[in-house]
Amino acid sequence: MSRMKKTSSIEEAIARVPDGATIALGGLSMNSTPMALVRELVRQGKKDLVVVAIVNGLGVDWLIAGGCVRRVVSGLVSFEGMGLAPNFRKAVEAGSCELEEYSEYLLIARLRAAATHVPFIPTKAGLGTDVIKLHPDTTRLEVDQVSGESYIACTPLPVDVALVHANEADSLGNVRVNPKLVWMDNEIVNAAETTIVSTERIISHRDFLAEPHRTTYPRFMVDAIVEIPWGAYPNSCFPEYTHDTEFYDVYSKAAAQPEKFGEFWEQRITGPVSHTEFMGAQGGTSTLMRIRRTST
Amino acid sequence: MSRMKKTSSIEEAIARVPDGATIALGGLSMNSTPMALVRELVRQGKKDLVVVAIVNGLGVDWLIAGGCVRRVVSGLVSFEGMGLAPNFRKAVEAGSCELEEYSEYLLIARLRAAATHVPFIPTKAGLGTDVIKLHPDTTRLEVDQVSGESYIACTPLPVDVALVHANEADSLGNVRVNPKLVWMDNEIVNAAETTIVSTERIISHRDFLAEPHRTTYPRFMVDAIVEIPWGAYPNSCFPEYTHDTEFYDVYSKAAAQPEKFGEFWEQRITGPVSHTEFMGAQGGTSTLMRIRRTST
Amino acid sequence: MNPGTYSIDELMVVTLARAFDNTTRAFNGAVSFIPVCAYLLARKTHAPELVWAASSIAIDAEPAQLGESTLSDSIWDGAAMLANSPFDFWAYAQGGHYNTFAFRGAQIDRFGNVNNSVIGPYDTPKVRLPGGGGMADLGCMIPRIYLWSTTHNPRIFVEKLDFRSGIGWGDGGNHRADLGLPGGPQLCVTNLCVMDFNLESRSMQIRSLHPGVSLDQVREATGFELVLPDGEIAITDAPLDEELRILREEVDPTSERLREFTP
Amino acid sequence: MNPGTYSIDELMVVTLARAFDNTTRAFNGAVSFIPVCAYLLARKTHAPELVWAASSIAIDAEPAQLGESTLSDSIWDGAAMLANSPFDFWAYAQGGHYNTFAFRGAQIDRFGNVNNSVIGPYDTPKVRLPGGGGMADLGCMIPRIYLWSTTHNPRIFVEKLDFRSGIGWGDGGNHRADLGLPGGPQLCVTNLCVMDFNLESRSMQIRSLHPGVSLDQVREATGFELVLPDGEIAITDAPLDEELRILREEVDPTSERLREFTP
Repeated sequence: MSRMKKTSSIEEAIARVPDGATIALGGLSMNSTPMALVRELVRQGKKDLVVVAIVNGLGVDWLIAGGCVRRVVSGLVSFEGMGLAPNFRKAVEAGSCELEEYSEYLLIARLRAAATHVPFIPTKAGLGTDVIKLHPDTTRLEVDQVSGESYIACTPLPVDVALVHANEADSLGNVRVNPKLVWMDNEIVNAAETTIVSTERIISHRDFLAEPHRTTYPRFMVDAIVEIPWGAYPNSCFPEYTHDTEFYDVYSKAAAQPEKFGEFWEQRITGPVSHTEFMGAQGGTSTLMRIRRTST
Repeated sequence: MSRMKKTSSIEEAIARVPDGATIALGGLSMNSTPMALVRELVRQGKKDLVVVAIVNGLGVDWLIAGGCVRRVVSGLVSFEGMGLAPNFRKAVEAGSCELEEYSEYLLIARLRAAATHVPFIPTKAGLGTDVIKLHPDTTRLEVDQVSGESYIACTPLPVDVALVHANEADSLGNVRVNPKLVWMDNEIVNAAETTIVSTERIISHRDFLAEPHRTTYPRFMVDAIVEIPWGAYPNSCFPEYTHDTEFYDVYSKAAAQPEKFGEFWEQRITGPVSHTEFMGAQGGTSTLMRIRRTST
Repeated sequence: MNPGTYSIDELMVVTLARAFDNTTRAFNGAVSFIPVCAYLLARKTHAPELVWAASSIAIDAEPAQLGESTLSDSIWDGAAMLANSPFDFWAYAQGGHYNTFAFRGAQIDRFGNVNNSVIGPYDTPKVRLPGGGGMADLGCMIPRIYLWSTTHNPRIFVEKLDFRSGIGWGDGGNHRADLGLPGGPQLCVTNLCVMDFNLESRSMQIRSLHPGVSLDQVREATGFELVLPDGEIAITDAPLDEELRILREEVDPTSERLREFTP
Repeated sequence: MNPGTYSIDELMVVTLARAFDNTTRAFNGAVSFIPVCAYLLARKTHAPELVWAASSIAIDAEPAQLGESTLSDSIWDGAAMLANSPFDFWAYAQGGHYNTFAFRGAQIDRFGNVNNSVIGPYDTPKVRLPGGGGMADLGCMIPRIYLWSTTHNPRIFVEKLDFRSGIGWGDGGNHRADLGLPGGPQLCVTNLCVMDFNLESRSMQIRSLHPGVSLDQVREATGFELVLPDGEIAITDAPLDEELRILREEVDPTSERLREFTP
């Protein structure tokens, strides 16, 4: 008897995400975000999503530009030194998108409370800031009766669907992140009901058996595997390729001209059907040459 | 300018452990326990140690046989299918050694509370058992006011000295556990004031630079590196050698004859000075041939 | 041994294996040869999707044979993942991603609670046992708990535990659910019979007697009163030849499982 | 540029670098070129034991040059360890094993608290900024906090923050210690001057003016009243030729640090 295959087309995998779902995006800032999965959410016209994105930029910005988002739950959304995330900024300022703001560790603690089935996780993070005043229900200021120490009780933040990007997977759903899980993806995978993984490549199960210590997620934590080379583009996938500064430049410039952004958005983001067509619209081979990493 | 070397003789490293200290032993059961460091504690005649050993056997048994222990803080002490740990059993039954009994996860939670500077960590582990009744101060039954859920608040368990065994280290104190940290050693290292690492071999710093994702502890978490090949013997060090069943057999038989145990103890454990002499007393090459692992 | 004839260890393994299915996601602790054999047998027969993490570490391990410890690297060969204990294992266990755990104890009570800490008074014990290890934790976290004992006698199946190292159905009835804990003990397989738990009282109840074992024999071997099922008491189904062949040739060719039986 | 002459970015980096020593164990967040250059410079000059985790991930990294992001893999080369973020980084940060962090903000108040969330009312912001990221966390966990700003003006150094994204000395005085938090802000280095914090009030206090900058100029550029030190106000020490050479040739040969200065 053989085991179930978890490989899936991107369309089928993303069809599992219902409107109104709480999704969580893996990666951090310009690193390892599942951008191809994000683009497919936009293409399928998802609505009213609650997007948990601990530290993010372009992923949140695309989902907002695509009209998919009801609320962003995040610690930071920006393009780092390349500026603010334009559609995020506009939508929050206009009140058309809710923002539930936390700090990085408060979000980690809330996800871990959900993942480990405890009523809350205590931390000193956030003490004395205005961040904890925003959400007194989910980040409660409490005092330990015995030690007299103050702490923030972070309540569970359950996730419906985690979307993460990886380097390698087998068809059973075992996943490998190279060199190891450097960001907070494990936190969202552990907190999620369903996990969809995009992967640079599908490799044989034998490769996993040869180096079992390199496996990041076991098959039972993963529900769908979608093979998408350069699936994090325009962001990076260490150690294979880096983020594309040029994309950020033209994107930010286009967003600064609202009358022209629609055309850019259609041509570069929503128009291309397959991921191959999408990469072609980004400049194809010359872009791939530009972003590849040579050192590890 | 060059960086401080952390390499040390076993005598100097263990001389850092004061009588009465709270020490924690790495490894689990018959896997990866720092047995050479334990033997040196015995040889230096340490007294009144509080020994944190989450799941252990021979390490605790040697320290008790050596008269080093005031109290054991543990979830389990045994030789698995090969029987009870004889000196541990005798000492606790006779009341000559205190036992502070928890479960595995309650200890992990207490160590993590110490490591992360929070007044407690909540868990559902232990609910409804007698284990939590033993120590109502350190594993407090509480009820979350908002959700109404019961949990155990695990208070910090700070450690003076963590003793762990590893496969590889450089002279700066960077440490690699192969294939990765499979037991709970990180929990005790993070909770400890001082960490002493015995290692199968010292390798060059360049080897760490070549595969930085394989590093387990960075240099600033480690205070002393002691090179001791077969330093976990008679326990295992994956993937290099397995535990020595024959040793457990003769040890248990010797312990069953109190009038003869002293001679065995002196000949096999405390008598040999260097680790090389010690390995010689265990049968030398033929023992090394017996315990080596061939598959990974 | 020929097909058609089988020994008690084989009957126990096969009975337990049949309780598992494709949704079972299990791991094991120390001295757990019977459940380890059962997980492997189920995976090789009717439940190919079953997850087993050898020693809680080596996920989907395929050992060619077992060793003398179920907590050691001797059973890790062929794994698809070597997991990190605090980061991976305890997250999967607390989150319900692992859903199946089997334990035994020096004492077991009618509600499937177990003692592995002391015989006699806690502070002046007659025998100081190893301790519960992860029992107190996993008993609380894992919804599908299986118990086994290779020596069904009144010293093990007791009216009252000397110490509750791990929780089963607690004080019975709704106690476990009231504590906010998921599931509870499902089955207890011994060398004499198979027991499950009454759905209301959560007290141990005979499900089937092993061939050749009488009800009186089981009652005498049990320190508390057993609940009887409605109707006639069944006889435990015998292993199939194919199950025996796979167990003997593929799962445990060196019969390490006999380590759980005092010679 | 010749030795002997230097630019403001170089003065800021060198000044910050001199504040670090062999006990400094630091990491960095986004858009942190000035402190990243300072950690590397200190490590290459007087503090070889200094620990720097590039992007909080790549411990002891030795990048040949910096890239356009201080959060990306472009600065990870030569590391002795690539750490896992939740398991390693947050444990080291919470446990005081990392002891040094530098941040800046869209607004900074006299107690070294920072705002990176909104300009204007929180619910109807004039500008929605990125958010504090790890500021609210690390401000609470890390004992030695350093602040920097490449644009010292009254819009940044404000009387009152629109939102406190990260804590410095809180409301001043003993507030931070009363909250159970370790240490606090040590220094604030800007393009005009160096400030530390009065030991009693914890309010920002001039330590030294950069060469050619007057006290009035700094006062006009600051939206709150600065504490003055006893005695004469010092002039910030100029960089040594050797510091400038190492910064220019080894630490940041492509001058990525200028990204923090609006052209």
